[in-house]
Amino acid sequence: MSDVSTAPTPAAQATPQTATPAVLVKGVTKRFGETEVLQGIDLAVPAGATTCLIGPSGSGKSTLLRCIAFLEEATTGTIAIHGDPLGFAEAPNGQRTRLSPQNIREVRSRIGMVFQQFNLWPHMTALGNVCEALVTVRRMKRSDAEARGMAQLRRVGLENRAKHYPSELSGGQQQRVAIARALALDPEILLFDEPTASLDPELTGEVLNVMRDLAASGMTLLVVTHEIGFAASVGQRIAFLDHGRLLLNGSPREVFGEPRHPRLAQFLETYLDRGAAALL
Amino acid sequence: MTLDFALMADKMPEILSGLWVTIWTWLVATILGAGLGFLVASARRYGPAPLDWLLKLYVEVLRGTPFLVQLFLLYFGGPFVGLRLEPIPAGLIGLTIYASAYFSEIFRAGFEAVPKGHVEAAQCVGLSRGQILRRILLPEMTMLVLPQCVNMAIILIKETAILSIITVPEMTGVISAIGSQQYAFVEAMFLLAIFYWVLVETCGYLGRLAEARLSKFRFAVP
Amino acid sequence: MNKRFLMKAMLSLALALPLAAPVAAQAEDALARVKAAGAMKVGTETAFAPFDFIDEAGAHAGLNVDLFTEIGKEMGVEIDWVTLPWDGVLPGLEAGQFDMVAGPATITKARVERYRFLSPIAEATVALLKQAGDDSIQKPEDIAGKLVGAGKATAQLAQAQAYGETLPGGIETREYVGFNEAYADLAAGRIVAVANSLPNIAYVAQTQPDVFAVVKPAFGQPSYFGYIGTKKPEDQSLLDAVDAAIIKIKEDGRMTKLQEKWFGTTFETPNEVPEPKV
Amino acid sequence: MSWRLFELMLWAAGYTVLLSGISIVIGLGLGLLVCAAKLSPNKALSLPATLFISFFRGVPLLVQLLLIYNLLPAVGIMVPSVVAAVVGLSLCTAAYQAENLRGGFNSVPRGLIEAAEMVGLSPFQQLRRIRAPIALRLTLPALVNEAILILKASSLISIVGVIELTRMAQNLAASTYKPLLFYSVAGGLYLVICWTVAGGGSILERMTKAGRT
Repeated sequence: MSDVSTAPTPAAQATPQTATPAVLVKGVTKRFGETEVLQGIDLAVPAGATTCLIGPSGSGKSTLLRCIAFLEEATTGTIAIHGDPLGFAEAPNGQRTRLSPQNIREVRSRIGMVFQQFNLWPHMTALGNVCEALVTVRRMKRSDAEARGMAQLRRVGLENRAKHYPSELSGGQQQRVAIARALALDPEILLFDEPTASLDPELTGEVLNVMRDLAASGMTLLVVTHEIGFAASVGQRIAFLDHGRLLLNGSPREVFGEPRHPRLAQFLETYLDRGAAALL
Repeated sequence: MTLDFALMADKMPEILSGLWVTIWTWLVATILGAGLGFLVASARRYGPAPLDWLLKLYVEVLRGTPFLVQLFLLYFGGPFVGLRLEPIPAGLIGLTIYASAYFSEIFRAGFEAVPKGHVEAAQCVGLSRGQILRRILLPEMTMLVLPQCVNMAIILIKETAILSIITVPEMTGVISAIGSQQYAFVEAMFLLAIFYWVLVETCGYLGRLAEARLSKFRFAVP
Repeated sequence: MNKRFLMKAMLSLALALPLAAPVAAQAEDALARVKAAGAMKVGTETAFAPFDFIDEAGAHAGLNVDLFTEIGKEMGVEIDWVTLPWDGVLPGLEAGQFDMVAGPATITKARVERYRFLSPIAEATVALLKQAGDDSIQKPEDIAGKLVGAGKATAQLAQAQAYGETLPGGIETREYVGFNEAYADLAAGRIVAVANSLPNIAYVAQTQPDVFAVVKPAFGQPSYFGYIGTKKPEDQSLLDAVDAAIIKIKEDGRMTKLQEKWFGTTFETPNEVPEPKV
Repeated sequence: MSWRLFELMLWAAGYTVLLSGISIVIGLGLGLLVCAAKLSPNKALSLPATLFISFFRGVPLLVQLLLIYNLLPAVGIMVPSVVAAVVGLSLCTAAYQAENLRGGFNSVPRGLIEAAEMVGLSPFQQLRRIRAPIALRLTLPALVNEAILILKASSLISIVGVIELTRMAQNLAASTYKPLLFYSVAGGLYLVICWTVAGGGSILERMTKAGRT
């Protein structure tokens, strides 16, 4: 768990990427009215590895992911992407200042996000979804964007569905298009928010396979998931959240191995899918 | 009783000109009303809170009073505050403002109906606010609200009949005047009923056609 | 609960239809029917001062109200007023919605062919009303090429249009649901004149001398105002009775008093309906 | 404006509310019938219902009213002004309410009906105990909306000789030469009426929602 204590390295210093965490979460709390969903999270997500965020429903893991993507604003604390602050900059005296929308968009464009509900835009084809940001944000020529989009669709095995609208695709296919959409912008980090939770069991496999390939290719992935089997086999780091606190953070062996933290044991009992037990 | 439509046949040029006035005033008011309604809905969504309250009052007042009264106020009350409009501009402005209130509510619901996740997905790939409005919200909303918009357009076809009361020479005014001249009152009403019925059903048919064409864009429910 | 209500609604509809039907179905003598009911239904519009209008207290007033009160006394019946826009009055009469029409209506050739007129009650010769102080209109011909308003489906409108055709450049006309709207538009300056019968515009100009003025002389053919009934055989007995009452009122001087009250002047009207010139 | 004239306006507003109210209630009953006919598998019932809905939604109320007032007597049905107004408003709103109700019936979840079937409710019992109550509750917002639309549409019934709020304002505007004042007052009274109905509607909705799962 040494990563957690690693001091943030200023981005200006040309340290090797592996030394600077891909995502650094510092003292993040999140309050919705009276309820404190996140109660001071410190987490470093290493670059080039897959980190899985697990925990019971309501533990705050999705909120944490959304704070990292700056879809939610943390009540206190800061987020840095490869050392660059996202949303708020912190002065040495702890004072937070809001960064410009321009800056937020810039830093955020280095993150890709895959949602539980896919969130494909229904009025655009699969290819249209993938190319949208390339054309409107990156100002690429449409033909170049489409070539790149097709490549991404090929990567998720859907080049023959490019002209289909989301309503004409299965859930698994939609989620793979959503992954291609995120990949098209060449993100440094890919965030997954329970990517298979809305899928029928027979469709989760195709999505998990794509994610496995991505993990194997050395991308930085941060995955919120209920698929403990996937987390245990693909995740290189496991972070366990409970009641808004980060209880455990380490390699699968450290986290799942004996002796287990009592809260984790309880969680696994409730949530563990039977097949995964063998993997641990 | 017998109906004699031959009396009406002689007046075809006048009747057609009335029909034309009905159609173009309707089209202009519908398009301008939808545009203004969209502006109102956008301002209420993105503008400051006081503007939202003000526009809410605008919408509720227009939706809570009959079009006829609004038109009377504009046309007959207007000159008392220095606003002297000719019948056709008054009719167009009145109908546009009236329509904008209803359209703004349709669009407001449309904004709400676009899943938040679709906007978040756009934020995540770096689209700006304007781009999100233009590229994501507007097109998605259009297909969500199309049926209600067609409905409103149909209501507006019928509301144009009221413009005859401020002497706009549209179909109701022209045909009922001819009916009075020729003492063919019932024939005139029949003719009007048929004309409006055909207009409304045509509009409804075109709307359904458009909906069918857009249906493949409908939401894929995960 | 809904079902019970539905049953009631259906039952009452089912009952109402056959009950309503015979009223018009049998051609009952109109006078007998009115006497039996003790009331005569008279259709009119309330935007035709000084014959029919809503006074400043919100009550239906005018020469018609007074005159029909007298007629009612003569006949021993009450008067039930049905008021609607003028372009709905004649259709209503033809549909049998009322026993006769007050109005009054200008006696014209076309109307005489279709309706029965009763003894004339006033002059109806058409003249122009202009904005007070509008120097551009000194005589009727000055409306050439200009926009003139009148009530929809009125004889005054027809006469204005016919007169316009005799002027160089013609005139434009605008048709209003009622003369009140035309007066309002004249005051607002959207039109330059309103064509209406002399008694009407004289009254309007007299009540609002700051706003309106009458253009003299009258441009229209001399014509008269009369009340209207249908030519249906079953209606004639009633119309005869009303006609007799009107003539009696004229002869015993009550009419002169009413004219004095509402027009500020009196005019001779023939007892018989004269041959219309328009 | 004197108190006497304001009283007249209030009286006319009351008349507007009365006639609209009666029309809404009759229209709801008639709408239920038309809706039932439209949903019937029997073409002899559903086709006339479709035509009814299409006609009364496709023709301006102004024209409908004049047809009723001037045409029905010609075929031997006497309709006094008030009756013509109420019949016109009722038929018009019945067409709209039938469509609203149809929407309500169609959005009763299939599963609820299947569940009723499984516990042995007869088709009529299903209608009475399950489908109708749920459909009516689903239709309530549309019904409130429709009530407001009819209140406003009633501004047209003066065309058949009924003096309601708008006509009263028109009369008084002409006799006092103060159109701005009287049309504003009429508008204000319509607002009070419509907002009251809308407020009452949302209270009613909240009350019925409490019984919802």
